[in-house]
Amino acid sequence: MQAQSIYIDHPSALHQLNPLTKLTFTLVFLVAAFALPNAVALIATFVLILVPLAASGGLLLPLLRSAFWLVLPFAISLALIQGFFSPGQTALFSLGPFTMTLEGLGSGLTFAARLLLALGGTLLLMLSTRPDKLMLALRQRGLPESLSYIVLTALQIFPRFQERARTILDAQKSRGLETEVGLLRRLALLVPLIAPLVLGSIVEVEERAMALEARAFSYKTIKTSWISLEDSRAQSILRAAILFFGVVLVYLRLTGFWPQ
Amino acid sequence: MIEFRDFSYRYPTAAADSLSSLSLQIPRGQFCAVVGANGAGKSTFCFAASGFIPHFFRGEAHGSVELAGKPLAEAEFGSLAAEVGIVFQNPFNQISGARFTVREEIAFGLENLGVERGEMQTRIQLALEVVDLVDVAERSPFELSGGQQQRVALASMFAMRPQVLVLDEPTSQLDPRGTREVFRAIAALSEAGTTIILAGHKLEWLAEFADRAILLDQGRVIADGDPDTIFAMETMGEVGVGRTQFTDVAAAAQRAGMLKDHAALPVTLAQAEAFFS
Amino acid sequence: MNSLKKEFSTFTLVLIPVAIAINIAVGQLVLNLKLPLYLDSIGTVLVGVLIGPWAGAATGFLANVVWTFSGLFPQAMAWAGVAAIIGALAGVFGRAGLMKSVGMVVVAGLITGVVAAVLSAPIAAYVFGGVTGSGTDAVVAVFRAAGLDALGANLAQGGVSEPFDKIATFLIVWAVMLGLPERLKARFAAE
Amino acid sequence: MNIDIRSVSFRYPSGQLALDNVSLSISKGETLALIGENGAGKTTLVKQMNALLRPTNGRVDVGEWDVAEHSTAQMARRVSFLFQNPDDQLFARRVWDEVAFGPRNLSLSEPEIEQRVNRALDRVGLLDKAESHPYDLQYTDRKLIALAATLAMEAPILVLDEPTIGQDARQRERVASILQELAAQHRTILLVSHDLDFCARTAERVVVMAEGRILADGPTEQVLAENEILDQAAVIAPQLMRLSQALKLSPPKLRVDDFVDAYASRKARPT
Repeated sequence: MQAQSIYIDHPSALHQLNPLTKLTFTLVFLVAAFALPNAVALIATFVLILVPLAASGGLLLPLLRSAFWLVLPFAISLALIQGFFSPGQTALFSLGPFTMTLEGLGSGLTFAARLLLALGGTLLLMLSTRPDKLMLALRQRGLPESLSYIVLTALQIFPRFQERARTILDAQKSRGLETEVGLLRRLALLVPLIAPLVLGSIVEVEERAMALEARAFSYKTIKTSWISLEDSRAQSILRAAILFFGVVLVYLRLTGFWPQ
Repeated sequence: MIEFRDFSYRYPTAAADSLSSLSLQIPRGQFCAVVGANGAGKSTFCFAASGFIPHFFRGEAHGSVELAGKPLAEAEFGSLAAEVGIVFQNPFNQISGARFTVREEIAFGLENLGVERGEMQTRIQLALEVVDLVDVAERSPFELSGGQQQRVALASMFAMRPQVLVLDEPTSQLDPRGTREVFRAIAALSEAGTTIILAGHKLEWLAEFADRAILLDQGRVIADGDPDTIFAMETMGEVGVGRTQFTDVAAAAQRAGMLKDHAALPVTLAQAEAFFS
Repeated sequence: MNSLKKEFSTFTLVLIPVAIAINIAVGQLVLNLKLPLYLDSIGTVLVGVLIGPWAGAATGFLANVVWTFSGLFPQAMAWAGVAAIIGALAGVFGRAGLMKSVGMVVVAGLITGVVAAVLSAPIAAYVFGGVTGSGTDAVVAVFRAAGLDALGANLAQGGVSEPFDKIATFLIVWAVMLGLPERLKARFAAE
Repeated sequence: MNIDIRSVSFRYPSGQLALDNVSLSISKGETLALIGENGAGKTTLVKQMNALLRPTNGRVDVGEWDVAEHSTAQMARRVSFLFQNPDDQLFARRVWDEVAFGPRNLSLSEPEIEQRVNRALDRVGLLDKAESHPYDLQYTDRKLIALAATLAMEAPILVLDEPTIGQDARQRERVASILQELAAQHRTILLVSHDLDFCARTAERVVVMAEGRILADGPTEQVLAENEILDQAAVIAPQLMRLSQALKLSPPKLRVDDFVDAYASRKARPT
């Protein structure tokens, strides 16, 4: 598979699920991340629902690893900034004029838990779903083919553009361009480095457009699809159930059933 | 059959015609090589033969280019792809990127044409076999070598079953191995009955496979006929296209009075061997 | 709807993924050069200015979808709306003829930067608890220490960095457009 | 200025070993062609010479400079590089400014820059296009602009990566004559190319690479006659080599005039 998507192939029921079903899971995880009241509820949802789901797809380790590295910098910033600067009474320790409070630290860690659940839910979808299949599922629900083309193509060509940016840097250095210079002179480097990338790519757009036309992209007919997606009545019931659960969470939040 | 009828064309910002008063016919099933110096009009010829002029490039066109008696200019652009395919020199630009494996990439054009799945399967398999890519069918086209990518482009076109396949310098970015792979694949498509129009510089390969050669200079056809004859002409050198070294040594030997003047100059290795023996 | 259709010719459709790839590649390059800028919306602004607001908005939005899918930056989805508005603004400024002189280009960049800062701050504050998990959090901390709340601190931080970044972005796009060859200018005029 | 590559190995961060203990000495004034399949390590090797890549093991000297102690920008005074794709470097609005970019980086005086740029543009035949936008010209002309930019550096060593891709006979002829002129000025030229017909007529020495190693190194006529090695490196022998071998012309002749002379003298010889 492509290095530029984080999908991991694995023969599991989770992988086999219709992408819309997994997308629904993700949406509700996102809703839950901001509707649930406290760190305990958030972590419990992560551990009791998200973790088993990931494990069933053989994705537990990759998910935990990615989620950890994504959330860690947030958690550090949140602990420090909220801990020191959010209102609270219970002082833990002081650093100069600033005091870390238990309440501040708690609110920071609650936010970190929200992000953990939200990012974990997003990662679950991406690790278990080929992007083209997700796009196909959305196309079948009316997403224009053109949007799917843009996303999938960009996803596959950008590594090549990164490579090209490196080549341009090499080419200009070989022409005597010094890059280890002061800030202002480094800003001046941007033109010889960015202009070839942009110009060269725009020049190629014409050829890419012709190549796409040659593949009958503008042919007016009902398009067919080579890859197919599994779906079932059971899955659509499941989707409805998860969505209902999401709506309930929002309702409970909005009605103040849970304390803020 | 493709027919140019007194066809001229000028690009929007250009000062001169890129093609002027072209009249010629390319019969169905022919493998036609288009040669000429850079700037002689080869690419423009390719765009005109595939309908991109006037549908994609604006500018000024006179006369007409017809496919099976119908002017391309009057055809609906979106549906032309079903009849004429085109392959360019840079393989990277031709992979749509909208699909993830070679097999799916070939399917992309068929999906757009609305071909149903069973039929797709047959066509893709055949295309993979003809260009010899069965082994990499499930790989990402972006992981392949240039020669393989170019064959993906050929297979993608071939699966769409166009009458005519136009190729604009399809091997100029490739290494010798890639060039050989691609020429063999093109020859296989030609065997399968596709009309081939190929613009390029690699005379040794063209001489081996082409049925006919058209020599362009400054937008005009200055020679048209059997590749062996055209490629050996002195004019080739005069207009900047050059000849194979087989031809060059034979011509030099002849000039030095070593060999009979009336013998036809060789273009390929086999011909040169016979010439000198 | 007509203008929407017109903006999405095959040429535009092909340009957008290329522009998204430019966003990512330039963003990476700037990171490697250790410059205090992001410049990760050059492609978005370029499409907006060259094609129009709808195309610019689509580029910005979808760029963030691609960032998310790539796994490089999954949280990008949260900012997709802001990115779309940046692209749309570029389109509006392009249509209004603001890409004509350095002065006007700077103004366009400045306005875009301010709008981006104002729209980003609530997302940073309410979705991410007022941090980004990167070096700019130090700046946020300074504003928090000065007594601002999460929203205010993020607004202040964005208010400092976004206008600079967007002015630089607009200037680079302007320079690139000035440098377009005649052949391509004719192509874009026709689109 | 000699180039001395001693036991250089190079491993990419991905773990791939691209150069495996390569040693190569190139003397001042030599024209050397580096051939082999894509991925054989040719580009990785030449990038060691101007510090674009630094060896994992081993050492590279250019003249008395240890490359390890210099930046690529500094090396540009000694090694001038032509990249394969001109579109990876062109950014100026005028051909003239594009060619002047390198000399400006060398902090030369304006009159000196002007001389160099005009000379280089004249040499590639584009002086009359000096005011044009590079992208309004054809791809093969842009290749010549990039070549002019390389020439304008006036470095003692030139590395040219595929200078003839897509070019027609007239353009190849021009590049060949430029190489001959540079050779006459005792500049060292490293030609990385798949165009073996071109290498055969311009290079006096050929190095064949495969899988990060040097398979063969020697005089052009000798190396290009080794069919097994060429097969192994997946390259096809130049046309005149194949004809020489078919006619059992020994030693083989790779230039048209030499070939005809050799053939004539063989014919004259009684059998």
